[in-house]
Amino acid sequence: MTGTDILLSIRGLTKAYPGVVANDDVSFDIGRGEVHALLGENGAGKSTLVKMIYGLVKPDSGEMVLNGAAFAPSEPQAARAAGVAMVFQHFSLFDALNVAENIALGMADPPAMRDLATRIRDVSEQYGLPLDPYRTVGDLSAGERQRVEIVRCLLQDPKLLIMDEPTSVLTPQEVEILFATLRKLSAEGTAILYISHKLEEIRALCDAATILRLGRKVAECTPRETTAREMAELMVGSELLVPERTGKAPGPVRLALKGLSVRSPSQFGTSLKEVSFEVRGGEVLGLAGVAGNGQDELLAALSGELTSARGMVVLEGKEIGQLGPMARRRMGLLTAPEERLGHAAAPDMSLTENALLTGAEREGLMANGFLRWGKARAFAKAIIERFDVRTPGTENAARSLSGGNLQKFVIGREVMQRPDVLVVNQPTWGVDAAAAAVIRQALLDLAEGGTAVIVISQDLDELMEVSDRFAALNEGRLSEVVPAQGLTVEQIGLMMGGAHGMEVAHV
Amino acid sequence: MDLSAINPVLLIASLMVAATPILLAGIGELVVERAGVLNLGVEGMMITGAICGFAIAVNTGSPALGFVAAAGGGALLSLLFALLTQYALANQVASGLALTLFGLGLSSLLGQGYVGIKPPPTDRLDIPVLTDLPVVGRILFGHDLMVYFGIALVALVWAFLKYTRAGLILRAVGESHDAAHALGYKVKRIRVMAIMFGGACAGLGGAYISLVRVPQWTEGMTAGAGWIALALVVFASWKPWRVLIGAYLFGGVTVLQLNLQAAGLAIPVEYLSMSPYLITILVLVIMSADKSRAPASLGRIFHASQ
Amino acid sequence: MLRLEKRRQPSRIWAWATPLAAVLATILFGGLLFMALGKDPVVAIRTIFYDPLFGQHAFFYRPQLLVKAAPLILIAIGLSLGFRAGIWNIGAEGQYIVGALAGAGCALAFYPMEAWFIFPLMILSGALGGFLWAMIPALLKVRFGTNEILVSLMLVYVAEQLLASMSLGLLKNPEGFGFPGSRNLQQYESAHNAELIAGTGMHWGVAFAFIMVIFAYVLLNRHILGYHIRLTGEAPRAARFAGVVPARLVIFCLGMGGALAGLAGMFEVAGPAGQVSIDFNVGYGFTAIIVAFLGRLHPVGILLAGLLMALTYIGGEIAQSNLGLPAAAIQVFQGMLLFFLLAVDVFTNYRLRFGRGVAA
Amino acid sequence: QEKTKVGFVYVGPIGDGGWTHEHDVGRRAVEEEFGDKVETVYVENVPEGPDAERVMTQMALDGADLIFTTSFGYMDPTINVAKKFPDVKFEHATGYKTAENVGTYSARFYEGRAVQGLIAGEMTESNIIGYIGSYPIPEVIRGINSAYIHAKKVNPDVEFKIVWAFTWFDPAKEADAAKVLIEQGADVILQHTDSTAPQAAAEAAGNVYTFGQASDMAEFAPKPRISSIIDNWAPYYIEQVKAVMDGTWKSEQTWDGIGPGMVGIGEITDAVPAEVKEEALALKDRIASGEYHPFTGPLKKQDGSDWLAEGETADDGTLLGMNFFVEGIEGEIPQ
Ligand SMILES: Nc1ncnc2c1ncn2[C@@H]1O[C@H](COP(=O)(O)OP(=O)(O)OP(=O)(O)O)[C@@H](O)[C@H]1O
Ligand SMILES: Nc1ncnc2c1ncn2[C@@H]1O[C@H](COP(=O)(O)OP(=O)(O)OP(=O)(O)O)[C@@H](O)[C@H]1O
Ligand SMILES: [Mg+2]
Ligand SMILES: [Mg+2]
Repeated sequence: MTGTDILLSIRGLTKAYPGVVANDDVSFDIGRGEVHALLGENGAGKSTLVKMIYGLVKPDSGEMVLNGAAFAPSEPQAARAAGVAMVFQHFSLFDALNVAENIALGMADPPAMRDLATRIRDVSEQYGLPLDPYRTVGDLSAGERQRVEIVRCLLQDPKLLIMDEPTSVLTPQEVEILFATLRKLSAEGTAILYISHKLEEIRALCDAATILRLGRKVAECTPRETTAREMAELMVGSELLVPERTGKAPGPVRLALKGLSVRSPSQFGTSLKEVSFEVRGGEVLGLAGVAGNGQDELLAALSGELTSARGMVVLEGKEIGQLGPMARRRMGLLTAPEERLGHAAAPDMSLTENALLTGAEREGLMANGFLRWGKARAFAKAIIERFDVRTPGTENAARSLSGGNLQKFVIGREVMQRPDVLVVNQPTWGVDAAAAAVIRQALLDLAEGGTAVIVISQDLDELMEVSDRFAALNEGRLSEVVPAQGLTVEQIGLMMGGAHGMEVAHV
Repeated sequence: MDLSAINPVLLIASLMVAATPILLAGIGELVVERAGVLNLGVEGMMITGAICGFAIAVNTGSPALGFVAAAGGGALLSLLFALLTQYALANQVASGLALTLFGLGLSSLLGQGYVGIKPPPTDRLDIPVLTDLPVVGRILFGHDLMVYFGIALVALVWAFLKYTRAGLILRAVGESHDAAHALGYKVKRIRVMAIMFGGACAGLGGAYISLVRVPQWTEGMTAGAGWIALALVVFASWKPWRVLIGAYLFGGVTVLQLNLQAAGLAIPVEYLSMSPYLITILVLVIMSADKSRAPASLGRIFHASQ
Repeated sequence: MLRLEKRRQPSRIWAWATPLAAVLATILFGGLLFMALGKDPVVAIRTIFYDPLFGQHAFFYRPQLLVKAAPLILIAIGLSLGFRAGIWNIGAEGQYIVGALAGAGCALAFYPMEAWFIFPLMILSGALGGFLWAMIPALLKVRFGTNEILVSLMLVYVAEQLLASMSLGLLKNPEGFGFPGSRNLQQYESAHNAELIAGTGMHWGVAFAFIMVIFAYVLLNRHILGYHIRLTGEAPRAARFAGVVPARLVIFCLGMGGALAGLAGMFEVAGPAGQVSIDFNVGYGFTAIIVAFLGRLHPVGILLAGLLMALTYIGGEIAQSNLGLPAAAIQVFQGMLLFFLLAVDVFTNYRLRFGRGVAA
Repeated sequence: QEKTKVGFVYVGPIGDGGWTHEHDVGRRAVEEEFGDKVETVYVENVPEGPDAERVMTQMALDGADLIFTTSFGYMDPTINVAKKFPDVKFEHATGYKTAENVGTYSARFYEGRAVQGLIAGEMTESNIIGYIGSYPIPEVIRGINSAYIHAKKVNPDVEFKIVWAFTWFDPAKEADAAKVLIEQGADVILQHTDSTAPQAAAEAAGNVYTFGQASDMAEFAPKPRISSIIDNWAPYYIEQVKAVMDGTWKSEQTWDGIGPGMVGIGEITDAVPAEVKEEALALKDRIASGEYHPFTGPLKKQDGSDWLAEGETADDGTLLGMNFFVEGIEGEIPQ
């Protein structure tokens, strides 16, 4: 591309955090109207890089040129004024505020509320992303929340739109609609910097890609001309392992849900409606669904954090709906929630203490209520060794571990307690390929040993890889449970509830 | 017993006065809490405001200047809390309690030369025709300016939170400081300003006690009003107009129980004296059925990792 | 530019150094305050910190330190369990009053009978009184989600009215010439919480305070319940996942806080104070909150903080009478101590960095 | 010769503008009187109970010769400490327990209340007199009875409305109480709480009269404050210190009134008609001279039973423990 085609030029950006260099001398160019992918493993430095472009983080060194002029935004307002808009990976919506207010907060100089509401309606329909400006954001589905973020950006007529992992929470149909919107924008001349772990999507959408590893730029490629596997290997720097499994006849029914209905305890949660399934020993049941369709509630109802009527949950023939987590654990039903810090583990407590969190009873880490610290430490140590958790020792705080390592610890803690039934939610969320393979292998091994495993995940590839049978959650209801073999993405998409009211969208 | 001795018009007029200190402090604390900060130091800021206002009013002869000084004193003291909680990331509950302890001590140190002095009188509003209206004239138009200022402040805070961009930002900070930070808002700066506004309001409330309601300076004269102001905010489910209702309700019960005593009602005095607190508890229980939540970030410590 | 950076692990060194640093800073700024009030700062600080421990009359003050610190420690230990779990009982003052009323009431019901079982019964009823008073906010919180900070606080005012009414009515000394206040339990042998060894200040309340320090230490560090308390405070969702029932924990923590505050009240009324009177309560319930934080919610820390607080009270009184320092100055001094402790605590979890600023 | 060291233990802050403040005025009078020959020390805000005992012990240890303990609740602590320091003299205010080295002192405020009652009865137009009580203890009840008897004497139609504040100290509450009484028709307010809040409320209301309590509260003269009862401890303190210096101190139970000057009647202002003023001063003089006792029969109790026969005067024992209203007062004493 020629000089005048370049919108943003990044030159030698470096940003160090204590102990890590998040970005090390990164340089690349983004052209006008180009859809540019930024790829890399977890922690490779993608988010850090875009935060620097958006003015949230100041680079230690390096420079940027936007439209031929030096560009060094000191704060997001400055970046927005220069035509940069961003959709965040986490945290940027306010649940208790309505759509219009959320959008106004992301604009430098918003018009009066009534005008803004009109514009929101106009723009959102123009791009096929209908939104009611007066609805409270907390009540919206994940896909709708995503729309709020995008409309917020569109209203500012951005020259560069940054999207940090926008599709991790969408159904395949929603992804299609999003892509149509982005192509339209790109055709109008807006450049898009697009971060995602879903390589097939990248291949379908992007014109160019920059690949980061450990903060350094390691390669550039044209996604349409590169295979997903090649891109993955560029990211990881080595070959990928694929988990193995041996087929085995399923055993007896271990866990059955019979018309499980529970109210969500949180104001913006999704209640479960008449969920029923059976799962047998030795089998892996995969449950798909877009975030916010009742996954958290289902896990809570299984772990015992949410109790239900007695007969709604049946473990090995015993009715346990009314029992709490400790009793269920004692009976062999173990769970691992999605959120690692704060739910599956206490961030400021040591790994030993976190080993106690669920292991106290089954592992005999206490006697008459008195804790046996020695045994607890030994248990934590065993998890660390068996699952190759990278940490200096058992006395380190959970929050000092990287996401992937903590996830290995959390899954390992449950796996090592030899459960009869194990339920995991998003077992490899935010985890890099190598660690993910370890975790998946552990789940398959467990099933091999006769445990019934339920994997709740939004990652369809993962579910296809591990499941024997498959179902999807949609607004708190479960679809039919079908064999996983031979399902197509379209079929799965329909099971996940189609396009979530997207039928009104016409692009 | 002679209940006919209780004149409802006068009752309402005097409850408006009794409610004004907690109303002022309460509406200030509401803004603080809407920004996501829990400041339990209201009592300390009120009493500091009471002495600052009193001292300046006495020295300058101007109650108006006294009120300004009270607001300044309260805000200055709250700045200590702001530094502790926003920059030293200290626990807000403990810092608030420390502020109360410190404020009580500081005010009695400052007030040593002001015992037994009469402050300059604060003028009452006297609108020729309105104040002379039958019945409502006394209730509505016979008070000093601060009573109306309190009501106006409630209206202002309500309008500010509902209609202005700054109010929106303040609410956003209280809902999710991480998201607000990601959008580029200066969470700490906004919170410090909210805390200082709360301090100023508490100071005004304190000065209303020392300059109008009592009026004199004595150590510890706020006698728990700050805690009531805190209760008001929860009572009001963080909604401005409900603070007004709550303040009038509490003021009303306080005044009514004295009225009933004076009228010779045959309920033991100690139960009457307890009644404002028991009724507050009762109302808190009733209000907890209202699930409109506290600001989601209330009391949480914000530290931007950069 | 200065900025804070979160440590990966809380610093063990700073955890111990911060209280010391806070005390030193308080001494420094307190000295400046005393100087501003026209007193010799060195003498003032020595009077407050040194004289009660090592001065001419230390033989008298040292036992007094125990007497003054015991209720503070006892209440603070109870409160700290709740604070650790994020349950904010700030109405210990009311629970203290009700415990004292229950304990004294129990004793006076038996008066003038002398029997060995009266004192144990008083201990039980004192604990029960405080426990039941604390159950009001606990049950309201569990049942209706009512804010326990406010309910427990409002109940302090109610308890004060109850105290006044009891001293003027039901518990009034019939031989007291109509003056308010109960009989003096110091003169009722079976009910008297006397010194266990004369001249040491050790009474049952002090003994209980020490026992509770050990109890709390074992509970928090060796028992699953204590682990659940800590877990709830650090990560409430993780606690529910672990199997903690929040309602039960609320009841345990508030109940424990109430019972210990009630016990403190009972030991006080039967011992050092001797009688129920209108102004029986002297703010131990509130000061204990400060002691709990000063001791960083750790049982041993609370023990030390309680003694330190008692020292500032006793030393403060000596400074008042010998140097003419106003009581308010001592209060400001105590406030400073807490401020500094809270302020320097940040270094346990964060590291101060000098260097280029980042967009905040 | 060494200085005589005198200690004062105060229950409130010296800045309370009332009870403790007046004792501190007495302390300063002692310093003024004896100059270099005395050293006075005080500790304020000392809670009743063990803290008081510790403070007294500390003063004794530090060489005090005489200690004034200025609150009823200090009674048992004073006796306890006195036992340990037989050479130190103690003076306990308002109590009834004495010892070899413990004397008591108290003021017959009810004498002043009689004068107040008379003026109040004459001044009221609505015939409703408001009374703000603190706690229902003998001292306060005595005051109410005395005031009522003398108001009734000059104005048979008079009625008392009593509000119990249940606090010694809460200016805002006192202000509210005064306002309520005024709203319910009272045009004279008597108070047994120490702040000037009721005075200010009366001033704001207009045609309402009040009396200074504990201190003169002259800043509200000539109206609404038309007179006052003043705690005047200075002469007594000076006298006792002198006795200790001279070695003539003896344990005594002093209960002094207007005569010896422990109870002062503040200036009766010109808002009071001359003949009423004259009448009041005459009553004061008769009480001061001992010619007249405010509780002189015939008097009945509230329930109608006989108390004092014609010409009979109340004995000090009954007065000290008074727990009943006299006939004519409405309402019950909270129990
Ligand atoms: N505020 C911070 N303080 C310290 N380290 C940080 C901070 N933010 C990021 N890092 C570190 O910088 C590195 C890059 O992080 P970044 O968030 O940019 O990764 P990423 O590529 O976006 O990963 P992911 O795919 O998980 O989103 C990581 O090692 C991370 O731990
Ligand atoms: N607050 C912190 N202070 C210092 N170092 C940290 C902090 N948080 C994380 N780290 C370190 O930064 C590194 C990267 O952390 P991060 O959580 O981003 O891991 P990651 O690179 O995404 O790894 P994974 O792929 O296992 O998720 C880890 O080595 C971790 O120990
Ligand atoms: Mg990561
Ligand atoms: Mg990222």
